[in-house]
Amino acid sequence: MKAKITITPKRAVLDPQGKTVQNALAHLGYTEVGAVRVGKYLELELADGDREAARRRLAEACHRFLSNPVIEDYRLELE
Amino acid sequence: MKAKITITPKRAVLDPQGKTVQNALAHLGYTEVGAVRVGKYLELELADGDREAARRRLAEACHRFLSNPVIEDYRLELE
Amino acid sequence: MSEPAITPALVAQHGLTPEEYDRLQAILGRPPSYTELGIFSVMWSEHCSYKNTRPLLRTFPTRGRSVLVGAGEENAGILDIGDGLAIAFKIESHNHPSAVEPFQGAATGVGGIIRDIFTMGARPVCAMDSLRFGPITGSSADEARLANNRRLFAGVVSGVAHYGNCFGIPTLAGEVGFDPSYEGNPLVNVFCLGVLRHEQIARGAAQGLGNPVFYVGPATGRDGLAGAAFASQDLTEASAQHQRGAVQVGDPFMEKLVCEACLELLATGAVAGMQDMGAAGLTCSTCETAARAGTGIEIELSKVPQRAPHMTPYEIMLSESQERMLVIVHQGREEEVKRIFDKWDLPWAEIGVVTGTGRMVVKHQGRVVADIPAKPIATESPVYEREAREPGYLAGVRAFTLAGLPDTTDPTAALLHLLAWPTIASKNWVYRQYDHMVRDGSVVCPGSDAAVIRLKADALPPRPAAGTETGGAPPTVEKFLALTVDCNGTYVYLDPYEGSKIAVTEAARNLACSGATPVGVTDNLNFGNPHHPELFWQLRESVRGLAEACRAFQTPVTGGNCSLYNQSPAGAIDPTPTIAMVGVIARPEHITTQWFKDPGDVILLLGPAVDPADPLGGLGGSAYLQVLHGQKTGRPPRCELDQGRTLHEALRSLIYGGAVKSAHDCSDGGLAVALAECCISHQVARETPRLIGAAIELGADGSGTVAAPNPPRLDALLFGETQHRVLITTTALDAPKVRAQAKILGVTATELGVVGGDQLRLRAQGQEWRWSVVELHDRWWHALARAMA
Amino acid sequence: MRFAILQFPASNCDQDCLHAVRLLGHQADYVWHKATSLGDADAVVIPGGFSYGDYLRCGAIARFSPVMQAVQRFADEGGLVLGICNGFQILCEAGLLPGALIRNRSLQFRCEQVFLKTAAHDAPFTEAIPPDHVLRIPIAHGEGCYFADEPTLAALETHRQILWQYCDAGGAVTEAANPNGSLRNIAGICNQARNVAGLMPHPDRASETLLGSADGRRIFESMAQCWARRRAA
Ligand SMILES: Nc1ncnc2c1ncn2[C@@H]1O[C@H](COP(=O)(O)OP(=O)(O)O)[C@@H](O)[C@H]1O
Ligand SMILES: [Mg+2]
Repeated sequence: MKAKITITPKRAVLDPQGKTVQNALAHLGYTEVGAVRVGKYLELELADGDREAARRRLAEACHRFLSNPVIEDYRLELE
Repeated sequence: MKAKITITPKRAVLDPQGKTVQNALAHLGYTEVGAVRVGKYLELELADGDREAARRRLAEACHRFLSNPVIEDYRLELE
Repeated sequence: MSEPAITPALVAQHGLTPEEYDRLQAILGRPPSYTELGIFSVMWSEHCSYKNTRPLLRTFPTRGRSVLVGAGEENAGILDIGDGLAIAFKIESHNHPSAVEPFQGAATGVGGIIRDIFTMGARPVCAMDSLRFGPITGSSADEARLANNRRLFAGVVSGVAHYGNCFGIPTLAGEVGFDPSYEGNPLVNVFCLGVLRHEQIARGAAQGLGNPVFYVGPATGRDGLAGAAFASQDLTEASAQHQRGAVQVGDPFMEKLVCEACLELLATGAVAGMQDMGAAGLTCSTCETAARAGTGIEIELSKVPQRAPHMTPYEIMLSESQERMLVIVHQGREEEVKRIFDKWDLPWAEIGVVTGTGRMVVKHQGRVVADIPAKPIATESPVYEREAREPGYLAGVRAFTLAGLPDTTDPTAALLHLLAWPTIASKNWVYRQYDHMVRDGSVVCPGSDAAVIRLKADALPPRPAAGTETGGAPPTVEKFLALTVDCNGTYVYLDPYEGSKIAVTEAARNLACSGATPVGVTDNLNFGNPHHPELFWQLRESVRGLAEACRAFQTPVTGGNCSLYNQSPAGAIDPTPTIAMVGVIARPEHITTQWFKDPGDVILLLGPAVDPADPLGGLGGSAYLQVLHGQKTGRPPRCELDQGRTLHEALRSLIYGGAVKSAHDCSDGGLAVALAECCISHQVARETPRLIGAAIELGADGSGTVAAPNPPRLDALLFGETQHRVLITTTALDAPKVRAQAKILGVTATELGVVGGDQLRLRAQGQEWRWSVVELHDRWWHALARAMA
Repeated sequence: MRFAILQFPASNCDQDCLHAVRLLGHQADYVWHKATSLGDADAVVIPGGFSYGDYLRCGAIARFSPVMQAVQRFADEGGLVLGICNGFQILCEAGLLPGALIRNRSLQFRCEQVFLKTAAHDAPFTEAIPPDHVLRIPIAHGEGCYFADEPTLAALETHRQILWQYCDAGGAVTEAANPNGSLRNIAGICNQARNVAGLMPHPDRASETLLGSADGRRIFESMAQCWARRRAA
């Protein structure tokens, strides 16, 4: 089993990296690109087993450790 | 339109961040988690229009600028 | 596992000539296996064997009263600094990896040199970096190229920052230059210095039959396969492409753990020998440790931690995965080793044993894959006397005169221009990204002629007896060291011999300005392909100049690095023998900085205003000629070593006398740039420079007229780069005394003016120019940030 | 007074903190991150550095170390805890201080001297700082931009928890003086109980005039003064 987690800065949090990427893209001629947000992506290998249990445990890990709820949101996918 | 890009370190390349996160997860009791890879995640707002053209342009941007092809792979999704 | 057959083509691919291959067979007494071929190819690459440079390097002065470990003996040289303390320092290049992947290339360069230092048993306490790139500003027609140069520059700087900052070492000084010759082949030279007690010197020798051999650090992957060989070829698209598959990624966190664990381990006395796995990884470290001790070594590759599945013996032996160490432990003390590695949560494995056979035996799952006599491969590598021929371009350089060059009519604009030229502009955009203050030793931070670091008791490695946590030792004497790294590649290009003397002299002068006496040098020879007779001539002449100058300043060369093959398809780089020099400052009161201190202080020029014997008046190869006239030519300024020595000794005497409030040498951009820097380089805090003006009168001083150039040229006076000049300030009261003293010490001291006001005012030849110090500062301070925006 | 200086594997200002505190004549001992007790410490300093490489997020891994559980208990009992730079990040991650420290606005690491205005003099970390005295202390961080949501910021202000703000040489809190984009120029804060504080600048690197400034001493002196008063009471 594999888990894919994307972690993005909350809307209210300034994202200078996103802004910089957007500007740089515009500079390179990609003016069609609007707002950019830059976050993190994690891929975790998991032993096969009970999907629901795995999801619960990982959600907890995301909340406690992998993301910081003060500044970030996360999305968890199992595949 | 929105583009989602995930950028991950190439398999052959050392990923100290992933290794450290894996160790930390094990310490916290999430021993079911095997290898971890840590990458970047980008979300781009795009004006609506020709999807195929947009994809081509973005793939080019990923290759030229958003990812570092020397050490990273990218995956691009349009939604 | 089927291994490729050894064919002439495969041998050639490994960079070995047919003669070298014959020699290899003679040593083995049979044809090599594939793994053995790989081992020979890296051990006999220029990077590891110095086969093209060894005869030249022998001409360097390497001995001296304070040399405890000399050049070439170990991973780094060691110098005594008194009171039972010693320093280990070395410089290393990571040019080609940085061309391929600037961030990781530079980062792993820092990691590599730090390992060289703690391998010696020293605690790394500071770093420096010397960088060269293609131009980052210029005509917009070249935008694509400029952008690529900027990308490399930004990537390298953040790579150095990433690694050094996380490891916790202050990057305290450096230099950055920009020139078209470095386009496509940037230079990334990194220096590290460590401190230890005399009795703590560790050796990279596999001593003691039966002693176990430990591997510590992260698992081995396919990173940097044959990086040493890569560094020993011209940089072509094909070689870069090949290397891309195997970029090394640095892990400074891991390095910190490895460093602390190794120092702690050394303190227990359980270690018989230690060696980092740098270039050529496991190959080089096993072979060299055995060769040094005159022993043999046997390792089993299946015990080596591996990151990737199905790695071949060839790959494991040649991998350059970072942050790994080889530790040879006294038999019976394995438990202590394991306890310390476990304390630091470090991966480790026992992979082999020291033998008495004199052979390096490599097994893979019990099968012998390499069996080579260790000493011959490490020490009997081929040595070449390459053909040298004076380059054709030098005729034109020597023929250059000022005849066709109109004198400056607008010094005001010229100075502003020079101050904003990236090579001269403030490098704060660079060093503010480096943690240059960590560990409470940075007394003079980047921004003055030389950096000054204080060493206190906690800078030392843990003591044998204490053995436990760091910091236990009672405070011993404090020590002050000054550091600088210098090289003007343009001068070396225009005259390799003279230019190389200048590099050493400038370093010594920078140290003298800070109040220090130089004690030693480490050099990084960045040159082009030695098979090219004209490029080899550059190298030979340069080494001649370096050796002579190091003798003159009594600074033994304690080690260094050769980086040849620095050329892109467009041609070779300007020859760049980077000189890192370390000095000792006897007392904290002697520490001197370059900026003007107080209004009313008198400004004195030590040394000649213009070299009367130089027909170009110091304009040959100058920044002025390049920036204002677009010409990179002419003989560089002359460098009389005696004159330099007299100046530096006089300056130190004056500093010891307590009268010198600031001292700044004249280098790139000449007198005008040096004066401006004295006015604007004192940074107090964010957005808060401490600016102070000055009123200068050139040539109308009652006591000692500034010698006018012949013919009298204003550009030579203001922007010429005549050597052996230092600007100092004293109180008005001290000025006459200092002038008299300077005279006794054999140096002319000319009163140029006084400090004060909010303008730099300069009078010469009946004219006056004024600059607001705010504007000077703005141009100089923000130039790099603007170029990089 | 006895300071415990925490040591994580990649702490790199542990020595600096020990040195600064000892210069003031106090005792200081290292406490290893795997330790479960702080011994008989009177105050805790969490030094700067990269704790566990600062992978994922600065301080994210360190907060789960055994020693941080001990720090949590120590703080709950009213003990003085100061987090410097990475120490501040760890305290925020651990929830001992509100908010978070994110990437500098410039996206670059910044090492330079800054000026600090002390916004509240009535905390154990600021009481020895003379009123109107602008502190000059270096920063060295890549992720020092203080962020908290509006209600949290409002609460910080209501309870006078903002201890230091980036300012110019004259003490004015300006945009130009803000080195990292921190909201309200926040350089350091304390908790509501006022016994736990964190700041991004390094007082440990500003404890000797030889190194350019001794202003950082005032912060350690404040802690000592408060501790002595508490003990007398
Ligand atoms: N890459 C760098 N890293 C750290 N410090 C640097 C770097 N480049 C320049 N500096 C610092 O900026 C100052 C000016 O550098 P430079 O112009 O090379 O001085 P000089 O001409 O006296 O040798 C020095 O203090 C130097 O150490
Ligand atoms: Mg200088």
